[in-house]
Amino acid sequence: MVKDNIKAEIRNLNFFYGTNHVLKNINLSIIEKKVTSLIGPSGCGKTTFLRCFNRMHDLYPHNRYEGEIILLPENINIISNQIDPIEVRMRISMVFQKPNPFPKTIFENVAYGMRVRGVNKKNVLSEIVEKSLKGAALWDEVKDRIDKPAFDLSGGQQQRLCIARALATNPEILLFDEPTSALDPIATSKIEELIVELKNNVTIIIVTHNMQQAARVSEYTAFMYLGEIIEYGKTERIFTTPSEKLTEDYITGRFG
Amino acid sequence: MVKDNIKAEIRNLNFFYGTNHVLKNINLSIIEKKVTSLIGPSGCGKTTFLRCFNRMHDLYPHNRYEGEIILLPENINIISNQIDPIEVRMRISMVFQKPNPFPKTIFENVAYGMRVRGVNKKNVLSEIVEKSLKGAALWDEVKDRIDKPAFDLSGGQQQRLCIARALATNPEILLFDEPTSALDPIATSKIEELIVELKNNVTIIIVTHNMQQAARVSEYTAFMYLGEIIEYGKTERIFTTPSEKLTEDYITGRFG
Amino acid sequence: MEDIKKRIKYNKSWNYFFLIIGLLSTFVGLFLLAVLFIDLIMDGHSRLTYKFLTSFPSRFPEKAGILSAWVGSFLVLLVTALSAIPIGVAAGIYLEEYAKKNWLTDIIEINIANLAGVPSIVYGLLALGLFVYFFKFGESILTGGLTLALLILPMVIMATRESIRAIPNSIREASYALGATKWQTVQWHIFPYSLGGILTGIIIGLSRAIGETAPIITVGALTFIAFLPSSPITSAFPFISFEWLFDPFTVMPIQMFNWVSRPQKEFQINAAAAGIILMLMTLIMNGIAIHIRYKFRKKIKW
Amino acid sequence: GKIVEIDGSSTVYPILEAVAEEFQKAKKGAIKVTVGISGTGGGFKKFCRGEIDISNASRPISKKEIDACKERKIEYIELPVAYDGLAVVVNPKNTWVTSLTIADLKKMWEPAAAGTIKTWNQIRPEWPNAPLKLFGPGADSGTFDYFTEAVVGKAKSSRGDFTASEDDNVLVQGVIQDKNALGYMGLAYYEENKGKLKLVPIDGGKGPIFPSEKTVMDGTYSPLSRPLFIYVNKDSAVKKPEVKEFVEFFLKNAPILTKQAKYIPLPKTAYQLAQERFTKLKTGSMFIGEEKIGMKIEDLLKLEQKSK
Amino acid sequence: MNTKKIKERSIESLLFVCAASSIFVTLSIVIILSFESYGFFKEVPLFEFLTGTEWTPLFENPKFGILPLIAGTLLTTCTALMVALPLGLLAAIYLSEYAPHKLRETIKPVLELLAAVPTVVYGYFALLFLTPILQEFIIELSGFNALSPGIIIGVMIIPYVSSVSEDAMRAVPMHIREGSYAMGATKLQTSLKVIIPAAFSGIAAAFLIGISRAVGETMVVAIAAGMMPNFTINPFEPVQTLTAYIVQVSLGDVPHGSLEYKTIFAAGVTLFLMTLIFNIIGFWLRKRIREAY
Ligand SMILES: Nc1ncnc2c1ncn2[C@@H]1O[C@H](COP(=O)(O)OP(=O)(O)OP(=O)(O)O)[C@@H](O)[C@H]1O
Ligand SMILES: Nc1ncnc2c1ncn2[C@@H]1O[C@H](COP(=O)(O)OP(=O)(O)OP(=O)(O)O)[C@@H](O)[C@H]1O
Ligand SMILES: [Mg+2]
Ligand SMILES: [Mg+2]
Repeated sequence: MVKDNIKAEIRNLNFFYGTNHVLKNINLSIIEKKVTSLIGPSGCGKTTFLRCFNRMHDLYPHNRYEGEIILLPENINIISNQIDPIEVRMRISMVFQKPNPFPKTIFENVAYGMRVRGVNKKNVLSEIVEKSLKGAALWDEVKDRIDKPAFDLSGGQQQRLCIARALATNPEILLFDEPTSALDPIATSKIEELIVELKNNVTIIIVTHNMQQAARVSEYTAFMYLGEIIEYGKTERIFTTPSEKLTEDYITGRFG
Repeated sequence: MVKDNIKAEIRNLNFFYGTNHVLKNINLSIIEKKVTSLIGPSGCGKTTFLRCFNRMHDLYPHNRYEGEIILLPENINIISNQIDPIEVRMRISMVFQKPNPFPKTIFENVAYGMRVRGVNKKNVLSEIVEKSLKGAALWDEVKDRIDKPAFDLSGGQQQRLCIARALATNPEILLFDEPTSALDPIATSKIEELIVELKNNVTIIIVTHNMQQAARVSEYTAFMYLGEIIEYGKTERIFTTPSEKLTEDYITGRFG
Repeated sequence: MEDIKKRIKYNKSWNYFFLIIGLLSTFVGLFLLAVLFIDLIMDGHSRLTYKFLTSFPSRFPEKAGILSAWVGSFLVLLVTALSAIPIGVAAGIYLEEYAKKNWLTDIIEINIANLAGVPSIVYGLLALGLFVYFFKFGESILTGGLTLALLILPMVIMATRESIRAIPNSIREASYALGATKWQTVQWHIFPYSLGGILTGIIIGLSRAIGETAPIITVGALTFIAFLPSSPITSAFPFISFEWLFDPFTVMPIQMFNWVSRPQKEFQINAAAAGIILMLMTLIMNGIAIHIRYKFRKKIKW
Repeated sequence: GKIVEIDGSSTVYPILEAVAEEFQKAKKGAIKVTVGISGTGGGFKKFCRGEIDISNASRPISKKEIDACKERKIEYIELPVAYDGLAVVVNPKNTWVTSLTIADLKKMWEPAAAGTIKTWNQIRPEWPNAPLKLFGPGADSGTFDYFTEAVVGKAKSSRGDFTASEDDNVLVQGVIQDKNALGYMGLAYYEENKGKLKLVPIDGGKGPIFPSEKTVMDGTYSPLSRPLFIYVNKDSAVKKPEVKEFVEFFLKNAPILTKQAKYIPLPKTAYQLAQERFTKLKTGSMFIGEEKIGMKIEDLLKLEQKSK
Repeated sequence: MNTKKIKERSIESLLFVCAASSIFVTLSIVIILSFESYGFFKEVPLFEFLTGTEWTPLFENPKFGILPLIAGTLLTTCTALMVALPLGLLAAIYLSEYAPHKLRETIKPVLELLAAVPTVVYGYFALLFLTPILQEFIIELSGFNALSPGIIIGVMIIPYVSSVSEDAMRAVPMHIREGSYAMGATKLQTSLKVIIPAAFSGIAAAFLIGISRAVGETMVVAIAAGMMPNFTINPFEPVQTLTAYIVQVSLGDVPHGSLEYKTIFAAGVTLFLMTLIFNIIGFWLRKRIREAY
């Protein structure tokens, strides 16, 4: 067994929506090339936490970070003001809860990240698009209609398209915010399989409200409640022998 | 033990959003003064089914009912064209997923149903408002600020206010659509207690995505999938020995 | 990594370049507006006195004032408001809350969208044919007011619809779920909650109407008027008179237009002064509209 | 309330406005006067429909208008009230034009000139080959009618491709802004913009003559000077005392008020004759539906009196 | 129960009548315009009206070719659009994507003031302020011309273009924008590559509203464009638009029933039909964006 490298180290992270203090003093390590899942009741701050990683909060005014998210091995604090959020986003990609393809063709959706990076050569793009779609297990379904609008795909396909889009730029960390909550069981299991495969190459953090899903796909699990990390550890242990009463109440469905 | 009376009998109910056939041939009995819960994965038609009971679908064009929902003991089909939806709604109240108080005072929110019925006497209203707020376990928290805007209440209080509003008109059936999904654990358990108490006086149907909640509050459970009722029975039995594979997969978190 | 950094720099320099272009484009218009206003003030400030507001027009520029013009504008707007608002708001409510989707409501909807884009001068032609010649209202305050009412009717309808649309469906559903009828829901919820937006739309419509010239010219109101319309309150029973509706009138922009076409230079100064007051009126009305929008937005947060 | 309704020529408007203002002041607001600006033609059309009491006109009533009035049985009293001269102006930068003959003007303005006469040197070869830009009042104005009649020989007969405006100030502006412009307008508009326009003397056969109070009054500035009129509805004059009062007030104060309005008053005797005409309720036109270009009003009135 | 129903019914009917009154307005427009212009076309053949290149209806030998007025209208409209479309669109992008919330909320109403300035004021501004300035640069520019009022109309309609385009861009759901930013795109890339294509029909609708306004604008051209029915495509020359012609004749208050009176209705019909087309296309486009999200 390989030694677990740390990919990102969160230190004393606090986050504020204006005066609303939503993340409270979070300390956590994200292990490289593993899946870490975040669980917790609605409104506990999972999405907020996840969006810190690619500085999504910078898009809206009045949001404030405090503390550090150290990206290894470079040892840079990705939420510091000195760091350009665009650079962070180029290295850390995100897949959202609702599939959000652009109103463009399938090809252009996947190629978008490369175009943003100034790559415009058709043959380079074609290659990357094919590779990414294969990586997202979508290639076979769309290879004949790569120039059709992405909106014509089903919900599950759209979500896989968004994954392909994220993969195309070779991110170091991939963030998933409840990626299957809008999908049917078959699409869900496809995406779960995909996540399990992807972790060979990339570090993954996934937010989910489905505890079974967390159990199925992740090696590590963090349980959040009211903006704090209540418990963190190997997924197996969290689900079998939680050390906190709150965690237990939550995973046995006493609330949430 | 008293004999279980049937309060409503659903026969061959089909429902269409335009051409989208969402409810398929539903047959079900709702037992009087018991809690019946509807569970099932997202998009299976739970909300749609619930909203048939008080003809909420009449508010939007192109919606079509087929079949019957017979209200007993009068034996009237509440989804028939002959029946005035307003009459139905006066007898069957609803509490929504997101608390939706009116931007008025707490008092006016609760009094609204009576005002609609033409009751405007201040003392009559006061009495009913107090009774309903007590019934919704909210009286103590708001009695000093009954004339303040309802928007100033917390989410959980707002949801109980909506329950009080529904109670004020003495409905025969009370519909709940994921009433706690936007609330924190404490508010959730308050509302669950309330539901357990309420069933002494009123028939309750509740939609929930939290299976533990269904287990805690309801006597009967129906599992829906893709617009059909897959299994229906005593809650205990559904959760311990489901007879259908799909039900089992769902309640063990294999999907959804 | 270095490549990427270079790329980001390149992308960002374009981004900043565009930021400046966008900023400039936004401010070009505002700059022109400022120039225009300053130009007017430079020309007209010397005539901005109390007397200017309380004098009738005169052939002596220094004695001339805008009394009959602003009273005329006020009365015309009154007629406009009284006729356009009830009909417009009612129509907006009908279309949002009542109308079933069918060909008739479709037609009404397209029709209103079209009316909003019909040039104001065409309304002038309509008024000329309809009010002046068909109903024989003459070139009266009534005709002027109704003409402008036609003009702002679509604006009122659109504002009403838009602000009704902003009310979340959950509020409607809550009301209906308690057994309320449509009218009860409209009366107790839809109308009060959308009032802010409706008022805003109405005031903006009226502020447009006050500056309208073309349709008023078409109905033939270019006149020397050095008196006020008859009083709406009389000393004899029934104390209220509607005679003023049929009185001839002039309005601010027409008075301004009239002065501008005089040979004497001093009248141009009067015209500029009238222009300033006209612009102040529209500014104030727009300010009120913004204020109302702000207040209502603060009061009701969905 | 009592209202005297007046409409018509924008040229005569300043006089009527002055009279209305003073009259209302004298009556302390007991009588209201409205003065519209519909143009001479427009004024007559309303007048002959009986919509107004007085129509003011910068030319005599035309044959068509007489018929229209007859049809509706509207009788009118024609009263001359002042003189006006038409000023022909060019841009001050125009160095070549020193005077114009009526023939020159005709060449520029006749309908046949449309699209063909485009440069100054087409009028006189010694003038530069510069585009000729024409400005004139709109086709519904009395000034237009009078000018076309005096220059081309037939009212409303004009080329169409010139810049027209009902607003004489806009014309002034047009000529000021364009080196190659030529325009015509009421003398008052020239007087107010003296520095910015160049007045052109007109040669009506007796050598170039500048318009001025003197040349207009004594008839030497011909044919571009004209009398201005009001037409009073006889019924109104008889049945509405306020109309009668207004007209009498007008004629009594006309010498001062017309001057204040920058027009040229008629000789004293002419006003007396007009007053007589009004008192006697003498209807019909002295011009029998056509203009007598260049004839002095005084003579006309006298002539008429004699013939009776 | 029954009286309640009757009350509901009668209120609904009353409201319906109010809504239908808009149809009545349109019908009156159509009836009056077509009635009066029917009289016109009885005397003037439609062919001559549509193909004639001379418009001198008030002269001794009247000519009734509408083309010069249409040319004038198109000329001022095109000039206006060349100002309003780029500026309006750029301003919309700036406001929707770049401007901080506070700034946007302040600028938008101020920008709308551009459309609230009385058009008479604009007219004289074009004639007395802008034209002399332009003449400094363009020697061949006439004192009256299509250019200067065109520019002013362009400025005047900026808020129509910018506000509807901005609405359309902001209607693009935030999650689509986030998708782009999450890929490391800048604001400019997001605006150009994602937002504008997504809001395309709304932007087109905004343009159509702008066109319709520019075609219908009256006082500015009546004052500054020269009232000269000139069949030309040169914006430096004086022109007359359909609207300006109507005003010109109205200022002279032509008598009810005469052929001159009917000409303004013939011009009015032409104007109405032109804007009708733009309005209806714009309506469908706006409807499409509303349905898209
Ligand atoms: N833009 C915002 N401004 C202010 N407060 C916010 C904002 N977005 C979220 N919040 C608040 O922050 C808290 C955390 O929200 P967040 O969306 O991170 O929760 P979550 O755990 O993802 O919930 P869910 O499971 O429902 O998605 C909530 O209380 C929410 O109300
Ligand atoms: N207004 C509508 N028009 C057309 N289809 C609709 C409409 N509302 C819902 N649907 C579809 O009907 C199906 C059932 O929807 P419904 O909201 O009843 O599901 P649900 O079981 O309540 O789901 P959830 O747990 O997410 O609330 C879904 O496939 C949905 O897409
Ligand atoms: Mg979330
Ligand atoms: Mg639901």
